[in-house]
Amino acid sequence: MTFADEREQLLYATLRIRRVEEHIARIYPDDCIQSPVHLSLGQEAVAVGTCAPLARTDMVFGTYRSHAFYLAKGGSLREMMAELFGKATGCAGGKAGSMHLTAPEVGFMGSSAVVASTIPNAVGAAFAARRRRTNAIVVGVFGDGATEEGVYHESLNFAALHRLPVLFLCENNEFAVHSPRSARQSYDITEHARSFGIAAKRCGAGFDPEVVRDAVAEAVLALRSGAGPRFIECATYRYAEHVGIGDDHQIGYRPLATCNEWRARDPLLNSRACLERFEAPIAAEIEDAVAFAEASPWPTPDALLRDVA
Amino acid sequence: MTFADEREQLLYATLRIRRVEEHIARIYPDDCIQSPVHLSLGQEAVAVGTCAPLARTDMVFGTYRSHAFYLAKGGSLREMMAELFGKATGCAGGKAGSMHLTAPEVGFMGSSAVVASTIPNAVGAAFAARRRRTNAIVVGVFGDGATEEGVYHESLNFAALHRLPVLFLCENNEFAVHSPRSARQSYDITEHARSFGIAAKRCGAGFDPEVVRDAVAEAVLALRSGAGPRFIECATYRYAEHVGIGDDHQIGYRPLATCNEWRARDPLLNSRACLERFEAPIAAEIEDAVAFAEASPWPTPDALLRDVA
Amino acid sequence: MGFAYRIEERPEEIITYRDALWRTMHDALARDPDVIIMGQGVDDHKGIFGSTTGLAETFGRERVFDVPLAEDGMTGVALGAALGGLYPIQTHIRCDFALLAINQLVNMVAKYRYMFGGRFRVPMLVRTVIGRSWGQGAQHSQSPQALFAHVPGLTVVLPSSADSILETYGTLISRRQVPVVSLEHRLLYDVAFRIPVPALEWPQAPLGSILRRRGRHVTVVATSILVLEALRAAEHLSQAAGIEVEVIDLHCASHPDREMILASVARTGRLLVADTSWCAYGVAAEICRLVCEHDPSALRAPVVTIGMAAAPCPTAKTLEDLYYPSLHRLTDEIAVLARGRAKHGVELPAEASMADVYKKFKGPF
Amino acid sequence: MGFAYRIEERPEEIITYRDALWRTMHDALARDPDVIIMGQGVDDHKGIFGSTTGLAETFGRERVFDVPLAEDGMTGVALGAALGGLYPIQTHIRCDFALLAINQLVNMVAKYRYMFGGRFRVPMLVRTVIGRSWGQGAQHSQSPQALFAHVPGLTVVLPSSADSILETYGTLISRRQVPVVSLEHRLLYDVAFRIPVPALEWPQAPLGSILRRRGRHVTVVATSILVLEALRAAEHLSQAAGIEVEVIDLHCASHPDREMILASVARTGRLLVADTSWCAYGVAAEICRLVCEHDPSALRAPVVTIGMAAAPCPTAKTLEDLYYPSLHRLTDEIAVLARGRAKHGVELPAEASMADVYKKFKGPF
Ligand SMILES: Cc1ncc(C[n+]2csc(CCOP(=O)(O)OP(=O)(O)O)c2C)c(N)n1
Ligand SMILES: Cc1ncc(C[n+]2csc(CCOP(=O)(O)OP(=O)(O)O)c2C)c(N)n1
Ligand SMILES: [Mg+2]
Ligand SMILES: [Mg+2]
Repeated sequence: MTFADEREQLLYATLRIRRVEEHIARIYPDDCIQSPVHLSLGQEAVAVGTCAPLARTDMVFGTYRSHAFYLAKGGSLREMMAELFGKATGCAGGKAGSMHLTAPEVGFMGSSAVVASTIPNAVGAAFAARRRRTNAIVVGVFGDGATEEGVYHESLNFAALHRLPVLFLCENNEFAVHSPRSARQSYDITEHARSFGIAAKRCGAGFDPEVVRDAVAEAVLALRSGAGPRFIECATYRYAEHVGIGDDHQIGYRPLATCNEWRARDPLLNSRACLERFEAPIAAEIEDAVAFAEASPWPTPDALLRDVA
Repeated sequence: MTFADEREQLLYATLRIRRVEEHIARIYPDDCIQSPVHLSLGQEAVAVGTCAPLARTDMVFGTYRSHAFYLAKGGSLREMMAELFGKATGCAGGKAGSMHLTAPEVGFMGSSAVVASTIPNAVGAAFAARRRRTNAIVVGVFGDGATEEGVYHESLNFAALHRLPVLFLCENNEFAVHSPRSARQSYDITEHARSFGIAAKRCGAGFDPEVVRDAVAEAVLALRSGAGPRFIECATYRYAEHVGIGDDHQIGYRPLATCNEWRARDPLLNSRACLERFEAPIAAEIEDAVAFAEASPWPTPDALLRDVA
Repeated sequence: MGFAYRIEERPEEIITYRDALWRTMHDALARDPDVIIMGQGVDDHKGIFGSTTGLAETFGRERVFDVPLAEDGMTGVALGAALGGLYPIQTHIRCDFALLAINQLVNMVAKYRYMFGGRFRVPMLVRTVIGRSWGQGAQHSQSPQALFAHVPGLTVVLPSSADSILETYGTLISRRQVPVVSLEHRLLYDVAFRIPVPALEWPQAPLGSILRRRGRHVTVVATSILVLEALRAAEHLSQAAGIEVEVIDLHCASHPDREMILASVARTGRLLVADTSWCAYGVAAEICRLVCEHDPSALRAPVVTIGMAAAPCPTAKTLEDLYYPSLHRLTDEIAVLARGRAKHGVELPAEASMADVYKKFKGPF
Repeated sequence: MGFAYRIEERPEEIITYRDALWRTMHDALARDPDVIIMGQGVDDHKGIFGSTTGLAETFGRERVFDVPLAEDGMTGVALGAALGGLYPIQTHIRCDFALLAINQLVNMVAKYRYMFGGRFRVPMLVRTVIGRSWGQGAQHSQSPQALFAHVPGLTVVLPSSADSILETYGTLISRRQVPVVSLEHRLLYDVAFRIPVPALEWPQAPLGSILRRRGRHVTVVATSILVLEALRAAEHLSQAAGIEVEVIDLHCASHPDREMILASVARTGRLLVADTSWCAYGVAAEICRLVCEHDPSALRAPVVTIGMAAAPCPTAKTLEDLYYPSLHRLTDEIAVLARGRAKHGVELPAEASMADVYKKFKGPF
């Protein structure tokens, strides 16, 4: 694929994730994907913008909502689709499903269904990278809700204390399942992070991969120079329901108006025409991945007790 | 006992605790107290100043280092001594030892040997007090080290979110066992607490019960008016080793000079003459408590499986 | 033993596990102003799979409220609230999340009464949900009753029916004595039960075990949803082969009815334990201990234990189906045990019934 | 079975448990630059009861470092560090504090390899200390091996001697394969052992169980410090009454040597399990499961189980002495089991030996 400029390239990557997830939503009712899915629809630009300035050897730790980060970091679409289908060719041999995607070959180190639980892992990987002088940096990705967990506090403190090369990347979509932040948090996320002595900034344009990329690129530079951990709070919006493929604006826990504001700023919706030429290749790639997943074998019974300890 | 003024009364209470712990240290080598002791020597004024403005129905939750708070809140000295001796007449029937003192009849609700673990309990008790309209307020006491635990973060957030009548009282003696704060914390304790939207202040004079009392009294007023949680960081100094009765300045993890600075400001050492008249009654009270403990019976075997569930 | 324990007479009706939960929650709030319900999402439209829906509106958001993602802290808050005179009901939509609260549960809640010489009680109910099936994976599938039941001071129940919910929760909440950890099975929520169940033998307290079916050939001690599986297997084996299975619903992992289990094993000589968790250090092990300490000579054959495979839970359906005990496997194992040989000649049930529920369940989670 | 497993030949010497720990820690750091030791106070003058003293000075504070009070977070950091190529050794001066890290240990560490289809390994060693005696109370006395061993993916060891430390830690650290949780007994630290122990039967791997003594009358499966107690009881019973006790050091709670235990029980027909924790859902239960699933008819008498009383630990010495198993009680129970009657007529040992250590121990904690 050739691109007119970097922005186009970023938008392509964002569109690709959007189309992959839309396709997942389309085929989900067929039960070929037999695991809960937490879609990133609306949040793709955060993943693309974050991963853009990273080297392949840099590491990312994610959450159950990691389709976007897995793909943005360079994880194989075929292996992801096969994983969702529960096939032996999946990125985790069918043991992970949608919630535990992994692609260590490109630095996507794992994702967890227990909120906040990979945050200290990212810090530990940063500790190892520094100690082993690999020059790698690590990104810990988490939602606004994760900041309420005690382990988040413990992780920020340790990272700041040891000036570790870790970027804390908060995808703030203002909700944890159906709970607004006001029902859960007494603090401002960025201000709170600063109280640990961590250089923190807010990025309001989580819909724009370029803006996110710029913010992250600046942080990555600082991280590589050994300046200690960084923090970025990215405002974003989840179009779909928390888990599953539906829309849930009719329920009333969040107003459709807000959604429409975000849609109005979404470059994938605004730049439709410029992105048109990417649709066909993306569709072909998705078709290929689905075909690969469909044709792949199921894990065999011997896998059940393999790799336990 | 009659007092010339409030200050004298506070100093008397502080001296009483000092002498009790000195006595404990004196008899400890005899093995009559068969449990580890974490002395508050040097920190007594924090407990006295904190408890002075509290009503009997107000509640305090403490730590394994709670001789001072137990006594300051009005716990029976006899029952404390008996508890340390492992006797059936102890405040917990001999099951608690020094680390789990309790005196619910005067609002001393419990103390835990797991660092930070009573902090959310204090918050919960404050929730109950508000819900049941008892007008009671609750104090959660903890050391500087406790602020590193995740549950501390969770507790601050919940208390602030619900504007609960709880005072977070941090006894900052700059050490957790032998570790200085600089090896453990990237944040300033008071600033960090403020990031939760909690009104927080520092009290540098943890050696002076009157200064502490004034700081706490102001907070208690605010708490009773329903203004939400308060935070006080009290600077203090532990004269003895972390656990046990010895001095450990010779080891070198903390300089004797600092200790001497604190001693120089310690009113119990400076106002010796004015406090002289209290020595005899205090000594008599201690003697009585020890005699009570000695004369008390051991718990009987049937206590072993009593009160489990 | 042998007499039916009832806190109140109830008319016969058909009610789902979910509705039984909802009714229990509702009635607790209605009866006692000190009851509160706290948990992530308890006040949203999904209301913990329908078990708390609308209660915040009815009883107020001061009593039924959402909490931050802070399992350990919120358990500590619940403990403190209990000390302050409230009866907190805390929810975790997955048992797995209760593991974040092990410090408060094990080091504090379980010990608060004893450690302070009996000067406090901390009555509270921690409701957790076992999240089996539909690709839930390694972290949304655990059933940690053994972790709690190992620790003196915690009462651990696994209600297997609407009846169990109504009786046990009702009594525990109204008596306000002990801290309870309950494991509710997600796949039971949709199951309807006829109540009162014509129970053969009810425990005299909300704790203890429940004799669900009498039989002279094999004793099955089962937990949670496996009680239903065991009853189906028993029905099938009775009709297909005249094998009579005695089914004991363990119900309370921390306080099993030792006498009931031992008496049954003494009669049948054959024991199978079917538990929702891993066998090692689990219910399977604990029941073996009870038998071994009492009279192992009562066993006329080795004990068979059935639980999750000794691994984390994989998501692929092909593996997941092997991972969890199935009706098929349960029936087969009981037949082997009864007949004393692998080639027992008993026709197995079509892979229908509960297994079907598992296969078809896709949420909501 | 039957051949001695050794990673290296070592000259005979007498060494304390503490010194064995220190030497293992030292050698691990010296051999492999990727080994780190992290824990509260590992770099202070007390150095985890002397097991890490001076190592920060020798190997640098980047490799041996103090950590904040943040058990769950630090375990997560260790996991991440392992993924990043280090071999972290994490310490908890009390097992009880590891309960704050159960989420990372159970939901993450135990599952990281399996959950991601074998794409990662997380070799690490979590050292925890069982803090028995001298009024440690309810929260400094637990021995949670069962909580860890219930969960597939964790390897759980309880080294009972200097030899076990040298062999097991040495091998586990140099092989860097699996995450291990170890429970070290505080009261063993001061005990000196002659090594290599003339072991009768060593496991072929650092896991498995160790046959410590042969005997034909009673099989004792013991853990941690109770192995020493069992050996003393065995010695006494042999001399005083000709009762020959076979002592199996369980050693690895997650991977007991099933064959060794079953073969022994098949020979003796009598089994006593002595564990440092509670019996319910504990080692006692698990060993009963192994026997029950294999051949309960091998048991010629009910199994006897000995552990902590079913309560939190009280501090009063009078109660504490009843709370923990004593040499006295152990000897008595074995004699009852061997003779088949309570009035066994065997003289019990003077309440000396290990019990004395317990009584006299007053720290440092
Ligand atoms: C420890 C834990 N508690 C609760 C849950 C249930 N849960 C799953 S996702 C979620 C919301 C998390 O919100 P946030 O961190 O903002 O991420 P988002 O889903 O918005 O991307 C919750 C509460 C969980 N998985 N883990
Ligand atoms: C959760 C937990 N981790 C570690 C310990 C071991 N420990 C006991 S006291 C202590 C120091 C706590 O320091 P701080 O909170 O400042 O209180 P201080 O002793 O200075 O009064 C530590 C680490 C513990 N008891 N609980
Ligand atoms: Mg969110
Ligand atoms: Mg301190």
